[in-house]
Amino acid sequence: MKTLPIESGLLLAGVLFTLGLISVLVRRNIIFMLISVEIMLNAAGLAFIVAGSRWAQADGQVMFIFILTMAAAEVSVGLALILQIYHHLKTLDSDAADRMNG
Amino acid sequence: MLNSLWLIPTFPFLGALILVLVGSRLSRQVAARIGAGSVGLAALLTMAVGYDFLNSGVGAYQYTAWNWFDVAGLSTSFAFYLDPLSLIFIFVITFVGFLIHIYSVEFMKEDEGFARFFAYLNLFVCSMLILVLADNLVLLYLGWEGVGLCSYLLIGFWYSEAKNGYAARKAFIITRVGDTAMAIGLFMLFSIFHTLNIQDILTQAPQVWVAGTSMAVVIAFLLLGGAVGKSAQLPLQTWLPDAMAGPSPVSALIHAATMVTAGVYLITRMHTIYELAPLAQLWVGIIGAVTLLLAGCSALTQFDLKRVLAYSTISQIGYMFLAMGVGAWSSAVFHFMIHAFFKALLFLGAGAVIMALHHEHDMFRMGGLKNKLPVIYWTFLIGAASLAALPFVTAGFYSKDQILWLAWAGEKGNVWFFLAALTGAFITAIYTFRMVFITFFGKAKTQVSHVPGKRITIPLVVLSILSVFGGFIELPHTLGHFTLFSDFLSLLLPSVSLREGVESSEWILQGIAGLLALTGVYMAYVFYIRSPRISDEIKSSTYVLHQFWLQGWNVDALYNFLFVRPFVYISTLNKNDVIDKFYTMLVRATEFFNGVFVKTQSGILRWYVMGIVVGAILIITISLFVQP
Amino acid sequence: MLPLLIIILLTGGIAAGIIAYWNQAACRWLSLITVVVDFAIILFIWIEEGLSMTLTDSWLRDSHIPWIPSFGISFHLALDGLSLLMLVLTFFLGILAVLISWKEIQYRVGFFHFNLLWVLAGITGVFLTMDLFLFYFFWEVMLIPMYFLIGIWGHENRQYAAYKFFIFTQASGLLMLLAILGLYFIHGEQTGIYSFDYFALLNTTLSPDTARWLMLGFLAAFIVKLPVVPLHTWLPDAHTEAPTAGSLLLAGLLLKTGAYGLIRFVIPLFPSAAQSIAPWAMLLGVVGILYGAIQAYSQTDFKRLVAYTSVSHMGFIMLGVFSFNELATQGVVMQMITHGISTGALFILAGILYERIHTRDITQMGGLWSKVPFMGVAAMVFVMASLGLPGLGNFVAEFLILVGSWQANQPLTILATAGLVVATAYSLRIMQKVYLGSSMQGYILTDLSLREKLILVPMCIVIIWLGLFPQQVINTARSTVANTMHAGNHATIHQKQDQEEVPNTSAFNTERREP
Amino acid sequence: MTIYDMISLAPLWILSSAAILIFFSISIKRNHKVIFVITVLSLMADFAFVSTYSIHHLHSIEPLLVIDGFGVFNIGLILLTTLVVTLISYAYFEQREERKEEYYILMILAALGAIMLVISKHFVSLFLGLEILSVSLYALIAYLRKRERSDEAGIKYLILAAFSSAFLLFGMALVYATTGSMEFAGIAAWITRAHEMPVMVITGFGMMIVGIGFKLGIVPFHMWAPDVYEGSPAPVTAFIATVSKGGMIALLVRFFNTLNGYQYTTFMLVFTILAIASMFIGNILALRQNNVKRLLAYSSIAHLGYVLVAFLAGEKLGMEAVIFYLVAYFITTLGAFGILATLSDKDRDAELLEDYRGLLWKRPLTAIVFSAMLLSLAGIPLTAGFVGKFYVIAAGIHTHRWLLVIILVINSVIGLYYYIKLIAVMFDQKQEPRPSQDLHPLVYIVSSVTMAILVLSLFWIGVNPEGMMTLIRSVL
Repeated sequence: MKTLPIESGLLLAGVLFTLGLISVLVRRNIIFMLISVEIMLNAAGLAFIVAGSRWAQADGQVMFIFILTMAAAEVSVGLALILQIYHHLKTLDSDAADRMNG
Repeated sequence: MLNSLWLIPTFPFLGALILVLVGSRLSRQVAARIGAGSVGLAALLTMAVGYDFLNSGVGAYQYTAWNWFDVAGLSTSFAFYLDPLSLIFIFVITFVGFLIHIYSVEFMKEDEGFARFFAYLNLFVCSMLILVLADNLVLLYLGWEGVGLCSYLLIGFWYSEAKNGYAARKAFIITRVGDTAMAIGLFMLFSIFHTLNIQDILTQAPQVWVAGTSMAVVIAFLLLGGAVGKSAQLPLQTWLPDAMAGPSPVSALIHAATMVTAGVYLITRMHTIYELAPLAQLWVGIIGAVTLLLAGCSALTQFDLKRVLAYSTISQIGYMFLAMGVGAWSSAVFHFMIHAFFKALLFLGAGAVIMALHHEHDMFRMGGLKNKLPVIYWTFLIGAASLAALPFVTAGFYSKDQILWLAWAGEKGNVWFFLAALTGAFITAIYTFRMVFITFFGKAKTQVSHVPGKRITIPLVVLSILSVFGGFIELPHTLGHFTLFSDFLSLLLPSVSLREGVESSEWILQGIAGLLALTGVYMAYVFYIRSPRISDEIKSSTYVLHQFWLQGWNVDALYNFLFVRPFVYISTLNKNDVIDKFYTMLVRATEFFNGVFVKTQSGILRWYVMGIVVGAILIITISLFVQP
Repeated sequence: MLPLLIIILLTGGIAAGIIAYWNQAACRWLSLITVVVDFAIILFIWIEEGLSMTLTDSWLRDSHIPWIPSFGISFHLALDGLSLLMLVLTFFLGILAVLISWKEIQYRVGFFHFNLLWVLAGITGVFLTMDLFLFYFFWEVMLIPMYFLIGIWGHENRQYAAYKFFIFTQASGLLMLLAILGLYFIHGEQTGIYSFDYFALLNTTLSPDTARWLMLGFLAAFIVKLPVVPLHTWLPDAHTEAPTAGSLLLAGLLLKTGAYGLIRFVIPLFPSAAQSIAPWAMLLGVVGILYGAIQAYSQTDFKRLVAYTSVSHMGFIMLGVFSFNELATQGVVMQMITHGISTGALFILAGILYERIHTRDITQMGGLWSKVPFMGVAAMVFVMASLGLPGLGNFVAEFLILVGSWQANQPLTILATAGLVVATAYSLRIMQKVYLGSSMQGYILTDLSLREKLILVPMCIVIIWLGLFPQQVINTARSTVANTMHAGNHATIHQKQDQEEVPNTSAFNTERREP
Repeated sequence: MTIYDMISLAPLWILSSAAILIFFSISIKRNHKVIFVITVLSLMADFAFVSTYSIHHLHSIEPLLVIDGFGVFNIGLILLTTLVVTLISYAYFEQREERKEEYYILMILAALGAIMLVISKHFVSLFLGLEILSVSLYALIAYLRKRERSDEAGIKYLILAAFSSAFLLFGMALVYATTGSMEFAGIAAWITRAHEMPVMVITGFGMMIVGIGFKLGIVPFHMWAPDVYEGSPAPVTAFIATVSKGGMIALLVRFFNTLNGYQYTTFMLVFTILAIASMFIGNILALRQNNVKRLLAYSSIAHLGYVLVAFLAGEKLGMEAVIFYLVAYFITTLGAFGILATLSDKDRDAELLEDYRGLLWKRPLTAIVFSAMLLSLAGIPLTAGFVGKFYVIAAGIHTHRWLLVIILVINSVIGLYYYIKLIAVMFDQKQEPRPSQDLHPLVYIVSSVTMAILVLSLFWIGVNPEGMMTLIRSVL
């Protein structure tokens, strides 16, 4: 079976990662930032799967499942916090949450 | 009796100690007894010791009290050394000192710092005795600085006036300049001889050095620095006229009779070095000659009675320096002694006048005191005659004549020295009698408020006797050839060898000198008694010169401009310490960075994310491009 | 015996701090007794050893307790002539510091005395320790309580002064720590024995470059403490703002730890490196003498003026130490003691005046002599001491230093001697502005109380005694000075031998330290 | 997995069971005291169990974990630290009305994550440990819901932590893709064989450094620190400053040593730059800070820089220094935040400089303990911080890292300023301190005893560090 070379897989993951990264930087809505971070995490997961497939090991996929689980946990806590913030600030603009500085 | 030598300085010291510690609780009478008595005891003891010394026939006697310090070969002790030279000095110090103490009892009787005054005066006598008795240069330096301290304390005795304090500080600081040179001289002496014992140095010096060695010259100049400071010679003479701010007995004792002649003592004591350093010795003479002229001119113009005497003192010490410059050591010492008598007399007399006239210092506001204060007038006149060196009858004639003669005839003498001395003698006569005439003749301008008592007159009388008869212990060839004084010192101090073919001219020179003195007196008479108009005309026609002389050749202004003002300016300018600015700058820089970095902590989440991204990019870039 | 000296102070400090909650007078008495006991002990040692003091046997007492063996650190205290003198000075001034604070400090008395005694403990440790780590330890320990003394009980600008003091000394101290560690590792790599012990490290062979860098580390700490221009700027602030006892301890003792460090560590540990920088060090000393003196002249704050005179006087120490001869070094030892007393006394006088008229501005004073003649006499004595009047202790010190430094460097000695003239100018200015002249303000003040006399009279006696009979002190310090000189001369010979291997015979008798 | 493996993992079991036990306990009845006691007892039991481990014990639970002396020591350290944090939490939460019981579960889970982290030798266990720790922390930071800053701190930490985790993961993936191993030893073996490091591996390690650096709070990944410190409850701040950072350092040491990273000048260079930047920026940022929590945050950035100096010094001495410094820093930080917690009142933490003005005269013991902690942070003798700094400098000089050491010294001096500033405020005599809340002496007994123990150990280690040094030496 002809497989894609590993570099292209990693490249895809890298592009995904960069996209996520850029959107974290440019989005101001906290929910979007959270989503962008999730994209980055999934990009990392993708990279693991590519790597795992290169070495024909299950490790990469195991790792991906862990990442998924973790991301889920993170998102749940995150959403709870975002709810709180919305409660306090009446906005989801992350730039508004700058009461602590200096 | 010799071994009680140490008691001579100890008595005044104890007197001072008692007066300092409990003086304020003693009655004036007790304080006076302690103050004058301790010096009196010292004077008596000096007589006894001197008698013993003369009879014992030893050339010198040394007494070690204790070892002061002993470090790596620098061994000094509190040791006293008695030889003819120091004997003469301690005699003058204790004896004149005692007279002045007696005088002070009356002079100071209404002053609230009575005990304090005697404490200082006793301390001075003690320090001065240590100075002349010291067997090593460190101890001498102790006495040297000690008298400086007392001079400071006594000039500023009436401390509530800032002017007096200023004069006192000036005196101390200027003499300290000289002392510093002297201290360096001591360091050099130690590094060459590995000892600071005077006799050891004097015996070793001729073995170590040949005449004219540069090292000897340098050391001689450095010691000369100390001497000109203490003795108010050029270029450090400016403090002495101001020092007249002190009470008159102080001027008499410290600034005329004893302390200011410490320079003469030092150079005479170290004469071996000067003989090995002809250049330095020549300069001693030059300084003396120039100083005696400059100070004489200044004395001509003064109107403060004590300032006239102050400039006259500078001028007379100039004579002593001139004598030392031509190697006439014993003449210098002789003139010191006679000068101590008549100058103390003059100062005490002046003090009595000033006291009688309610602290009036200005001569032109005195006048006509001849009849009102007869004792003072006569004694003052005797002193003045001695100062002016009126021929044959005054001691001053004999002592000064010797210097004049040797300045001309001595091996190291020359015609310039002689001319300077001669001119000086003429000027001396003028300003002396100018002073006498203005003060005692003419109309009375201020009422006499206080007639001096016995305690003032007796010292004056005793001193005037000495000012007349003191001279007869040393008479020149031409007039009896009696050489008691120089014989006494001959073991210690070499005599001057004369140039060839000058012996016969001695009487001519004496004649000229005597005539000049008399002419001077006559001129003073013309200017200030017979036709005062002339003196006024001269004064107004030479106003600039007059002011210039009055201000002591404006040396004060020069020094202010050159040293004092720049120093104070720099010091004040930098009061807040410019170096501190550097550290403040460091702090400012850190605070600036703090300000910059704090801006990065904006509290905005995306900014923080950016930070991480930048960090990541940096790390990866570095990792990729900085390969080992 | 030696650890006891420190322990007494430490426990005394804690006890005094606690007891003050119930009774302030008891706290003061307890502190006084604590220091007096230490003073008595050290005097006892001096008297006992003073008679049998000889050159070869320089270490009088030695106590050696392992502390952190894995780093070769031990609690090693030893006493020689120099330490002995310094300790006598420490406890003498310590007693006076307690006495002078008797009335002045009314605020948080317990904590004050705690700090006071702990400063003294730290200083005692510095003067005794023969382990470099321990030395650094004590060096730092004395700073904290001093910081508190300035920062809590000081004058208006105390916080700033306290910071400055602390940061300067810390910064330089850390550089010394670097140098100590550098020396430690070099020695360890050479011999395989890792030890901070002074006597062990003395024998370290160093390349000239390394030696220079390490020495500079040590030097940094000491010349900041001393202080040497241009590192002096903490001193005027600290001295001015500290309470009287603080100024007394700063001027009298803390500065001396710098001088002590130079003699004890810099010269013996790095003899040839020290020789190679000697001209520069002497130059710094002279700059300090003149700069301090000029600065002192224009100050209007009494304590600040005295502080700058300290800068000037400490320049003599720099000059003397780097002259490398016995005369100058003996002079340095004398200077450490006499300066401690004379400057300390001037600070005390400033403090006494401040208690009475609540100002330190000398332009506001004047004409005080007639009101407080006793104080005036005392002031006169110490002002004269400060300008180096013969007959007082400072003269002996400065004279010896200058005679010694003349052998080493003549132009600099001339400049230093010129400093004496400026010293006269500023010293007399003190007298003039404070005690002489006429009084402008109608101050009503009382002369010294009995307690104040008890402080100043002994100081007067000591300064005069040192001026007239300094030989006992010189004898006591002789063995230490000789050893230091030996190390220095050794280096000179060594340099001439063109870097041959160092002979095993050390200048120091190390046998005695083994228990 | 054998029985023996199971027993070796007992510390993890105990903590997990404790968490579940508390969970059930809460569902039965909310009782702060009981939950607190359970937490304390389980932590103590765990510690007691761990302390029976021989330090020469080395047991690998393939392929994820390894329990060796180093790990055991760190487990012990984490457990004790968590215990102390729990002890100071009790009084802190007692006066707050919110639900306080879940806090202890989260705390225990966070400790569990940290323990996992320090014994991991595999990317999977690393990741697991890290995330258990992180997720617990998100909740802990935002625990005080009524405080407005908690949620802000929480969300900032969450986004940034997840963001940096992504970097870490991506880096791991790259390394794994190239080397084919996620085990540290396997990676090390591959690199040794490969002679030259491929770009992928270097990039991977670089991205991993981002993740690690974030957790350590070193420059330039430090920006979260002040905000999170400020927004979190004081005990949680203490926990973040100690366990979270310490666990990561332990992992870094293990990872770097397994890889023998000291031979790669690239990474040394990167860490050197990070260390220098952390020291400077951390200290300078703290200079004029008036919020004590933020100040301590900046100071912790600098302190991690100091730790990196020891870390970079390497060799045995460097490792000893790292651990010793951590121990000293843990004690000090716990003490400082403990004081901060005891001074805090219902509404807010005692975080402003003004809250401390004149404290010495009002509560002398508290002030003295706090001063001792600050002096220890500044590295002044008699305190553990001094010996720690001494150790670090010694390690640095031993391997001739003069540049780092000198920068450390400069920074100690800068740092001194703000520590003293804080002390000076406490010793200020002029103003009276603001009237503060009523004290409940009984509640504070636990805290007071804890503080007493901390300050005693601070001085004990400062005066007699030999025992601690020997212990550390034996576990390495």
